[in-house]
Amino acid sequence: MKHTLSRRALCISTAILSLAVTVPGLSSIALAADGTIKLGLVAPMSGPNARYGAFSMRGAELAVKEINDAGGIDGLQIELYSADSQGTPVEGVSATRRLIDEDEVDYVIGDVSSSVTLAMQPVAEDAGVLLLNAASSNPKITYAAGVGGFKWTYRNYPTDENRAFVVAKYAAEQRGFTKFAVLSVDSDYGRSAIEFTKKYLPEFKGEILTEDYYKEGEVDFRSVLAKIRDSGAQAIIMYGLADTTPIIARQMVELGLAGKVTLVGNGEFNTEKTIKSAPTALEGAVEAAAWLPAWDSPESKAFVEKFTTTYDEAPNNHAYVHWDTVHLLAQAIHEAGGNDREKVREALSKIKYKSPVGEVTFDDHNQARLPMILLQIESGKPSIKGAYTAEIEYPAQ
Amino acid sequence: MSLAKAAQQEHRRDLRIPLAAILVVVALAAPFIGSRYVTHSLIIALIFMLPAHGLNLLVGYTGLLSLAQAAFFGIGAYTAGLLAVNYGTPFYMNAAAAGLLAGACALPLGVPALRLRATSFVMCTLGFVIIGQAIAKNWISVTRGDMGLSAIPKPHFALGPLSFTVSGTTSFYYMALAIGALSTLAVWMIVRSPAGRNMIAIRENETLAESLGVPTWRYKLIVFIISAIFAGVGGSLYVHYLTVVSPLTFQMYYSTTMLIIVLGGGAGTISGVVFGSLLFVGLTEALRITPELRMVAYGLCLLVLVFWFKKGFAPVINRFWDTIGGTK
Amino acid sequence: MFSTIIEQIVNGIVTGSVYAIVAVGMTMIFGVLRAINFAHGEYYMLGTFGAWFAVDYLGLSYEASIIVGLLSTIVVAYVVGRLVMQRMVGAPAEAGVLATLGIALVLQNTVILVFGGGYKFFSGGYIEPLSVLGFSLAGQRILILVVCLLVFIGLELMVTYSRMGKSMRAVSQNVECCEVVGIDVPKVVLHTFILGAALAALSGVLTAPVNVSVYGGMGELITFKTLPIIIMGGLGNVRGTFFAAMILGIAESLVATYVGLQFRDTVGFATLILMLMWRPYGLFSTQARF
Amino acid sequence: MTGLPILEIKKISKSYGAVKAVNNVSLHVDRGEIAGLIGPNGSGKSTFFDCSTGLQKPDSGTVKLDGQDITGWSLNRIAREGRMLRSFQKTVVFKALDVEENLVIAGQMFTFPSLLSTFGIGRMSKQRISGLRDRARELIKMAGLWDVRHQPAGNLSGGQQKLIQFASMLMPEPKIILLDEPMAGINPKIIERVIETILYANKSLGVSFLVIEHNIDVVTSICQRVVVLDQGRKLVEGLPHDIVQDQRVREAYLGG
Repeated sequence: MKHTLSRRALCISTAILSLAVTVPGLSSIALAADGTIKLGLVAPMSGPNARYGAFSMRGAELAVKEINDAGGIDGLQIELYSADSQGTPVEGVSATRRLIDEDEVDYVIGDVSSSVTLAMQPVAEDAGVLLLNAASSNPKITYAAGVGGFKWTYRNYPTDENRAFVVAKYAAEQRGFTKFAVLSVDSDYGRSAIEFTKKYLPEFKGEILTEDYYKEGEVDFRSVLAKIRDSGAQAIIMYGLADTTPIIARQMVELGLAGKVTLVGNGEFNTEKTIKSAPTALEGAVEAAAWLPAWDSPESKAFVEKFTTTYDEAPNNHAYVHWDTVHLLAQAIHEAGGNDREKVREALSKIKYKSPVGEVTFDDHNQARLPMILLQIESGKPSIKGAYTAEIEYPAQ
Repeated sequence: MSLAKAAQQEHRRDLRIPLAAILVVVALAAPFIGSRYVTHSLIIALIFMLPAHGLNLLVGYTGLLSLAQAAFFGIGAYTAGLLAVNYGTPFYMNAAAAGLLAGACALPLGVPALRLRATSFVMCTLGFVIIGQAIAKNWISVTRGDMGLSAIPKPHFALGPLSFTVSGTTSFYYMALAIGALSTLAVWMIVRSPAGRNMIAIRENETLAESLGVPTWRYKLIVFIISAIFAGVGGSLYVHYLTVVSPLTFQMYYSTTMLIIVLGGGAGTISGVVFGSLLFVGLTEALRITPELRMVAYGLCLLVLVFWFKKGFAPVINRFWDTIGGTK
Repeated sequence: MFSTIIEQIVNGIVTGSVYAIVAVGMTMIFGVLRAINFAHGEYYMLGTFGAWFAVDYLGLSYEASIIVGLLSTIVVAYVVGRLVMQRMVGAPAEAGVLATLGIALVLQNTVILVFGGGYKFFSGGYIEPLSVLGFSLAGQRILILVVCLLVFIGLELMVTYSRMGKSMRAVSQNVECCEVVGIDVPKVVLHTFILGAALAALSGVLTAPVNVSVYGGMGELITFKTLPIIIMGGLGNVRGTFFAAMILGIAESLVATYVGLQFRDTVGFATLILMLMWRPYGLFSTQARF
Repeated sequence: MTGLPILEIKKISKSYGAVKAVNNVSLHVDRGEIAGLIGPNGSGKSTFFDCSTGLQKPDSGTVKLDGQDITGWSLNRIAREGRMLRSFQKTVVFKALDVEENLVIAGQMFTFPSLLSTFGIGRMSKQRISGLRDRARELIKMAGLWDVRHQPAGNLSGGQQKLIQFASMLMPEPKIILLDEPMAGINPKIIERVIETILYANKSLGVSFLVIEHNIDVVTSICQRVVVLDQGRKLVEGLPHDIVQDQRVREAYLGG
């Protein structure tokens, strides 16, 4: 049996093996040009989660290009290294390790998925590399950061607590809803936002009639929407995925819920495309967002335009937060007076960064204090009802 | 077979023992040769090697294609994670509990599943993974649902007055290496025992084995449980290394990863699985040079494997081994 | 109460039709190849992408996009069929699993490379709700239901009367005998594979208007939905697949209503395992292939 | 005890749907006897065999082995605890394994007291295995397979495979062996060899036999008593040369 094996097979296998062994080392040979800042981005780029990672990548890419075109950070150019996390902790940690040890990056931005970010935290901490998160909402990330332990983790993304509170308050006080149905994504994001909503809802005399969570990629909501229709809920609390919102909205139209039951929560209710997909269902929808394409500031408008012309698609929230985070980091490096990790970290803790939506500062848990924009869809357009910033209450250690 | 070969052995130097010695030295010195990233990759390979060893007993030796490994891997990861977070128990207890609980879960699952044939069995085992994920997501009081467990402490050992914590990547590597070596030895012992021969008999021809008095059903159940124990222990290593575990650990991705290691390395051989786990991790990491093309290239590699290395790399390894051993 | 149940059953039947069209292709491919096609959902994805491309880039109407979606999938299926599936005849089960997983990775990530990883929204189709027997349904769903019935009637006729259908049935019974009596097995495999892939694509194109979101990884989910169906239907059994898909569709609907949406994806495999405890060979005999 | 038949099968019935494959068949094999079971194709011989050896469950009837009721036992238990072995028509050897390994596997379950003990590789187990290996080599010599003992069994001729199967069944020192068409598809030279081995096992090792065989010459030369099945029923029973003459048997074979 063994002898039938061809010489060619032996050669191929040896080649593959030696490739596998040597390649991880190769990239470190490539000398870094002096005077560059190496920035790593960890995001899901293959498989089903690539639909979120792709936007992160493009957002960061665009920001790097802008900064480099404008002469870099005090003359230093940024080099962007990307690594695929596939949305799984193992791959995410491997990607981070590679960026740190092989590509020798000084800063890592990532990941979208919370469990990946949580696994990346100790790795960054160990290496003394700054980990800037821009898209995971699991509260544990910053519970464990800053004075919580991980000094090198920072998050430039709102936590769900603030969001849940703002939405519940507005829905109850301004809109007078008391009967709610829950339809959120079955992930730490959707689940924890609902946890926080449940914490605040009694204050506003609201009650939850039905509670359902949909799995990522779910496309059939007719059953659950019919149940919600029959339950008599006035509003659906939805902390969901951007690409699922139009599906739910269309099926609300189908089942005659449009105009009778209002969507409240978060899930990119406000983009032109989403509204276009089912205008009647989204009319009156209430959303708390970190950013929206229609936000009226010159920087934000310029970003939307540049992104759209560069990539031929409209940016989403993930694109924005990654774009914004790169700029945030650039300012921190500038304020630190150079590419020194320790100084950059200190600069970041003290930073007063003017983002397109308002001023960003970090608390002692390295969590950004971000304004939460509250908006309502009125005659097919998002209308901004205010921006709220709140201090996070951390559980006692 | 080996006797016949030994007869025609030429007088060339047998390089097998020196090479084995070199491999052992390289394995022991790896953290000092390569970067931390290389060490990390080796740890991942060692973590996946455990469930792969278990799967090999099932697929390679007993001839049962199973996709349930991720379920037992997840059970092990959660068990060890919960013990470490809630009770701060030492690592060996977590690992033992992870293995035992995974094995205990395999018993009631295996009893009905092993009655099924081929494709139905494969799908049934895949079902365990899917259902495991649903349980992990919805049994919130225990598993904390989608929030998962995080900040799982570093493995520590407490033996009487002695106690130490495995804190760095290098020390974790040695711990994983020791466990990997022990598990490889365990598989070797199982395979070499009369039971191993009976397993092969079941793989070759179940009815014939049965007619010769081999209680095939009970063997299959025991092997299913053993494979789950391996996966569970692997899960405990995984959770202590990555410090997080979420319901997404119950994913077909992990089951197929383990299957790829076993089939790519060479089902039914121990060296194949060891090599397969290195190859798998080496390949996926090597492909990181092209983040965009990575998964496409990986998919193509699978096709290459299926069509050109039907028996995995085991024949190549054997041939290489014989060549350096001086036989033609 | 009663009308809710009826409504949920109707919902389940519509969902079941989508599953049925995808699953029947998978089960036929299993019939001739004895391999589970883990890449089957990718053809569903390809069909959807083809149609999306036609609508968004070429500016074609939805009707024309159906053709584009189907044709582009058929071309890909032909290539995959020639290069991979034909060589799987008589290969062991493990090889089938690995090869189809490989194909799934290649197809999925090639699409991500070409069209970008981000999600796209599909516009087009008959999404206006119609009232049928007191239930409000998008016109598109009624179309899906009708197409599903036509597909199954067509397949039933094909395997009974056409030459190709008969040889498919023959191959699924016994490959060795077919080789003896001169049936070109690789050709039958290729044709069955293309037919199966095209049916998956058809399902994708038809559901795109109601499912809206289009992205590279969308096929995986549908693969997972169809796997339990083809086992329950009795591997290789066309009629059984139809009923199994309907049962699953209805069961999912009822679970989503009365238990919770978060358990929906578990329904398929849970039902499958329960059924296998009761009848280890499927609800419908595997003997009555096609 | 010696007067008792080694195998006593009473009123076995088995039907598939409406078809009665075996209908109320009783049969016994005396200690040290070689009994034959013949009948035209489809007469229910194989089903009867399967029901007697635990491969299939009979609808009714009892099987007694050496005075012990073994009805409902599984195939492996009957082999292991009852030491009643059976052969198959098609499945003969583990093709990928070498000849010696085939025999060792056949002997294993009879040397190890429990299932778990088979997992041990201590000294006890090594001794047991080397004992098995010695016995395997003896049997290999006896079957004339010494030169090919390290070859994969699948590489050998059909006849040689039958011999391996035969030797395998002798490994556990069986009480009785049930042979399902041992002579089918092998050349006449090996037939002689198989007959010799059967007679040797019968005379020297004291193994009883129940043989299904189509080759009537073989049946008359080795069997002391023959039972004829037709359409699931027992037709006649008697001495071989009487059976050959029997009118009913001729009719059954010619197809009445």
